[in-house]
Amino acid sequence: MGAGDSAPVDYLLHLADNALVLGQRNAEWCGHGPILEEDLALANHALDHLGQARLLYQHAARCINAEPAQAQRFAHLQGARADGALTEDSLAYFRATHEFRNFTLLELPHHGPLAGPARADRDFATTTVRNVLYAALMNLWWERLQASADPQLAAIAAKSLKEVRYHLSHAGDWLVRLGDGTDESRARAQAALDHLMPHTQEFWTGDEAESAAVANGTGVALAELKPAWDALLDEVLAEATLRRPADGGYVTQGKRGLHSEHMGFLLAEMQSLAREHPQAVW
Amino acid sequence: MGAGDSAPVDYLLHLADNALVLGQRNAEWCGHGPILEEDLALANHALDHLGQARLLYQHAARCINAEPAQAQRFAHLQGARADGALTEDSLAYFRATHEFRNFTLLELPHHGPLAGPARADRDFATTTVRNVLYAALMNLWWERLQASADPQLAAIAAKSLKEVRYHLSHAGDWLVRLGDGTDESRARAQAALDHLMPHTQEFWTGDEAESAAVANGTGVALAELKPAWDALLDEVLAEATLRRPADGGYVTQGKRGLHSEHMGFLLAEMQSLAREHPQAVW
Amino acid sequence: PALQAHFDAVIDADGKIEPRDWMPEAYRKTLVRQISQHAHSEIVGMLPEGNWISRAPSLKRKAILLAKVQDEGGHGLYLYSAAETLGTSRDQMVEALHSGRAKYSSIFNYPTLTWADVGVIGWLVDGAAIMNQIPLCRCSYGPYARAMIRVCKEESFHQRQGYESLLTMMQGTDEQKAMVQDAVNRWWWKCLAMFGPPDDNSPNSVQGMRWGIKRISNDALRQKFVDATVPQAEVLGVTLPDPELKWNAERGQHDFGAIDWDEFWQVVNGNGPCNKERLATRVKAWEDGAWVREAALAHARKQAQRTMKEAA
Amino acid sequence: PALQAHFDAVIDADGKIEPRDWMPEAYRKTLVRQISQHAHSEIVGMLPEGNWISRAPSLKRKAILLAKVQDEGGHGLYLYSAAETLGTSRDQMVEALHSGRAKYSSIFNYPTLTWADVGVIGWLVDGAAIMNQIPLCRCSYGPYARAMIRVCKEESFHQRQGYESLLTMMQGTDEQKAMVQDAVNRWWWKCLAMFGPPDDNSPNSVQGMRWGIKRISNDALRQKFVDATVPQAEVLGVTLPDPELKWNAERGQHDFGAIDWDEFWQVVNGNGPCNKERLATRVKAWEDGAWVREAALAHARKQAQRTMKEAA
Repeated sequence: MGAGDSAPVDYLLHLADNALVLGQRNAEWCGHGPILEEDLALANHALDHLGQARLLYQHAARCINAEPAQAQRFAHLQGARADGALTEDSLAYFRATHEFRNFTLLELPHHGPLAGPARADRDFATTTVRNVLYAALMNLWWERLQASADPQLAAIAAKSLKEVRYHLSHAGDWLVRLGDGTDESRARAQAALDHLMPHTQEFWTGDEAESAAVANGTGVALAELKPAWDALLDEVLAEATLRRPADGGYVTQGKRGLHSEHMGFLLAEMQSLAREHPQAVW
Repeated sequence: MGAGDSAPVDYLLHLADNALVLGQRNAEWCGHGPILEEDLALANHALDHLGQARLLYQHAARCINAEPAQAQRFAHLQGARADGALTEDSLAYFRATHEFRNFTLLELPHHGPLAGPARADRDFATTTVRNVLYAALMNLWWERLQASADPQLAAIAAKSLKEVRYHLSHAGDWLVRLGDGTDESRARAQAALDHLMPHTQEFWTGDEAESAAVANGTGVALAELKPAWDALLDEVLAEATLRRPADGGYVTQGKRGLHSEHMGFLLAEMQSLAREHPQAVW
Repeated sequence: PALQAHFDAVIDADGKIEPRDWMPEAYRKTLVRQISQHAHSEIVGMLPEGNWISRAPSLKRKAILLAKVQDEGGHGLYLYSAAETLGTSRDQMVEALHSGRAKYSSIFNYPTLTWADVGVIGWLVDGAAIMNQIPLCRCSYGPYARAMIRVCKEESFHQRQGYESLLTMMQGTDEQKAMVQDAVNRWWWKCLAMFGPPDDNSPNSVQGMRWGIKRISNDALRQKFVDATVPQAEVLGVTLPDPELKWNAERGQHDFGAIDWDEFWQVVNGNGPCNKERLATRVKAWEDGAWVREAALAHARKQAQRTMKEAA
Repeated sequence: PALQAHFDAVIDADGKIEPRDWMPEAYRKTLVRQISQHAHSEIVGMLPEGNWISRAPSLKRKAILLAKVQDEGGHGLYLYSAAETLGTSRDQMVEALHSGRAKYSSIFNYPTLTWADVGVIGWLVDGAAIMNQIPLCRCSYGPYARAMIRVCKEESFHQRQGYESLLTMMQGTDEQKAMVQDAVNRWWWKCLAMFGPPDDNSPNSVQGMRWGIKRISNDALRQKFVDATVPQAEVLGVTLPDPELKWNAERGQHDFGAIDWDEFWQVVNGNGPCNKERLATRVKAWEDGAWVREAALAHARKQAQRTMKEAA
């Protein structure tokens, strides 16, 4: 456990992909929000996540470029290289769906369960519940990562923790307004919670990237954070007068590259222009 | 006017792009239709349009490959070539938004006017009205193109005419059911008609491709078809007890490559996989 | 009793029971359940494949896929019609599906993650379905048997097209080959489970066989499928993800590994990756389409009244 | 009369009128209309640029664009607040926009067809807006002037970023260069029209100048904009699509061609490419969000009642 070891590339990509994908989803509200102030708040959250993603991808790119085995592993990503080296954009715009390591929770559209090509209105309750579930996790995770043996990751964690404290309080306040607002808002919030909660099981399942990060002191076993996350969640759900759904159901595996049908569509849109001009600099 | 002249490439692309884009839109209902039989009918229409598009693109590709100036013009389309020659897929999957020559009417999502990234349910009335407006045109247009000096185009016209007669009668029957059904269905049909009718002004404006086609006997000046189209439309609208909107408003220019904000998203999705593997054969 | 005897005689003679014939209530109920669930499977099955219509990577493949999905919808129609001959209605069957009382083939509770999944579904899922359905062409209930004959013909065509699509990819780029192998890895075991639990765990099968509805046991069909598919995989150049899969000269069949029945039952019982999404999508299509169906009804009534007025 | 004299004196001395000051009703009404329409422009203006957030071709550009659109929303907020000091409410202003009574800058009635449009909007649309707005920093109405100072600072930053994005593209691939030139061709004339009709066609301008709201004439601003932009275009390497554009040494300014005012008025009056789409999108966001606003209200009331109960 050498001080200054980098976190495993896949661990960094997991963190980065989480931030990018949720940022992409939250940014979709821009110009379409229920209240102008909330349009701006969601844009702000999206910017924070995008900023986190950029720092993490840049760090991951440096690690990949510096290690021949990793460079070989990502040699097929030819787009957006700078003097032959991988960049943040190579990772964000030129990986395929199965190479993304975000939690499935974060890629879902802003509505209840539907197949990939279905079309429906965006639902603010879904957005709010998701943001609470994830921000609660990140509060605990970034907090621990401040002590990462990877100094870049520790620095990113310190910056991100400040941001995500605000995300949690803002989204939590909204969850309380919705849960303890009108009958309609409570019904929507409860439905969103029932839909999204099973997707949080994936937080706790661990995987090879997490084990490798724990092993070299750069990462955290998320299962250790579950009791505190449960406590955070129970507190806000109680205030929101919402019922916590029972555990169970399918455990998603987005962090292993096994996504929902929605991820392909998200990336098709996000990557479309960059892939149309793979050698261009923007 | 030599017998056997090919229609101008841009004229063929206009016809092909119309068919492809409308086929793409109609196919979106697959699995989501209001009645199983209608799911299948729309899939059938989409297949017909896709078939027409393929024949037209294949013909256009042959014309382009055979003429050095055209080959140069499309030299930047490197994807899906076969032994260096342009194919139907090069044209469908590797052109950019501004290179598509379809009427703007056909690229619109299945709902009322909204900006590109907005999300809303699909509306069957919008689909039905659009299909009537376009099928009425194609009945008249394919009928005239049977006499095209371009023998391939004439053959495609003969085949397509049979298909589009059925499209018009099927969509027309539905428009009557919706217009003369319930108050809700009439309101939706009228709203769709009010939204889409101005997009038909583009049918009659003529352009360089049409003029060149008329000049060498391969094409038709659509403005000549307007009285018959008006008659067809007035007949079905009367039976549907719908009010024909007054003329006027912005005249779209999709056939000149100036599209709505929706076209970019349609193509991003449609072309995503092919562009991810530009040299692959499928 | 005389009716029962006649019924039994027809069954024993491998004859056909037709809609106007007497049949035991249990036979009718079983068939309504089986045929309607078969229909539901075709309809729900349009979704995982329909997921790739808009992104098909060539116009030829887009057309093939669209035609396939359209055929599946058509199969649903035949089957709903066949079930209606037994005294149920489309609305009742759809309501049973949407409420969760009726099931559909659990293979459609998995997501199609890549374009190669479409080809693999054609090759393996349709392949397994055909193997299940060919015996049904000799099913004792006439309308079902005749529907099955039509369905099998079209599905054989689909299977060949799916396989051909994979063959093309396996002769293509490294990414295409990897995509196919990855799809095979994800779908193989799920397709083996399509034949249902092992014979010693399938109580319904016995009665099904007594009635001439089920002709061949689950395990026997599964074995046939494996034996037919292994050489196809070799031609393709893909590895089936089973280290225990090998030819057993003594048996004259392939040995293969153990299926994860826990996972299978979890998914059948609602805990698969796409169960909620599939059903919610069908429910939404139905609910969103209510105004359309109401309009058609309202218009038909108006037309009927006009006709009566004119006749008067 | 004494109040009017005091008001006139402040205006003549280039002083500030504040919310608590007396003002002619016509002055108040004009400002409510102008400030609220300025706010509406910022909000509606989020849509053409927001169209490209999800597809921005690099993470850096995505962040820049998202921040820009967020700033524009923020400008809308400042301006709605400034307008509210004149006795109107956000709900009233939004209702006026949604019903079509209030307008927004017609430049946002055009579609953003390519990524280069985003950079061109930053360079030319924001550039024109800044030219219009800098004089407003000296507007006689205090809250509006102060809002304008904040807005101009941020918009100068946006303009530089848009221009920098174009500079990068113009040093890039042939496709990028063509994309930029095409965007310039489509937007140039529309940006010139942003300054409004020629002075001899602008009756409102006279009163606006008398009240210290409008400081410089439409034509003068337009000329300044052309003169500032021509060298910027040269640095970029794009051709402004006006064959009559040339330096006039005698005037010490650029001559330029005739604007198509018919097209401008058509679009202002509702017949542009995106008028219906822009407004419908804002109306939908408002209507779809009603349940959210109601929930916030309901919760606030519940909290207030709890607080009162606890105090009791």
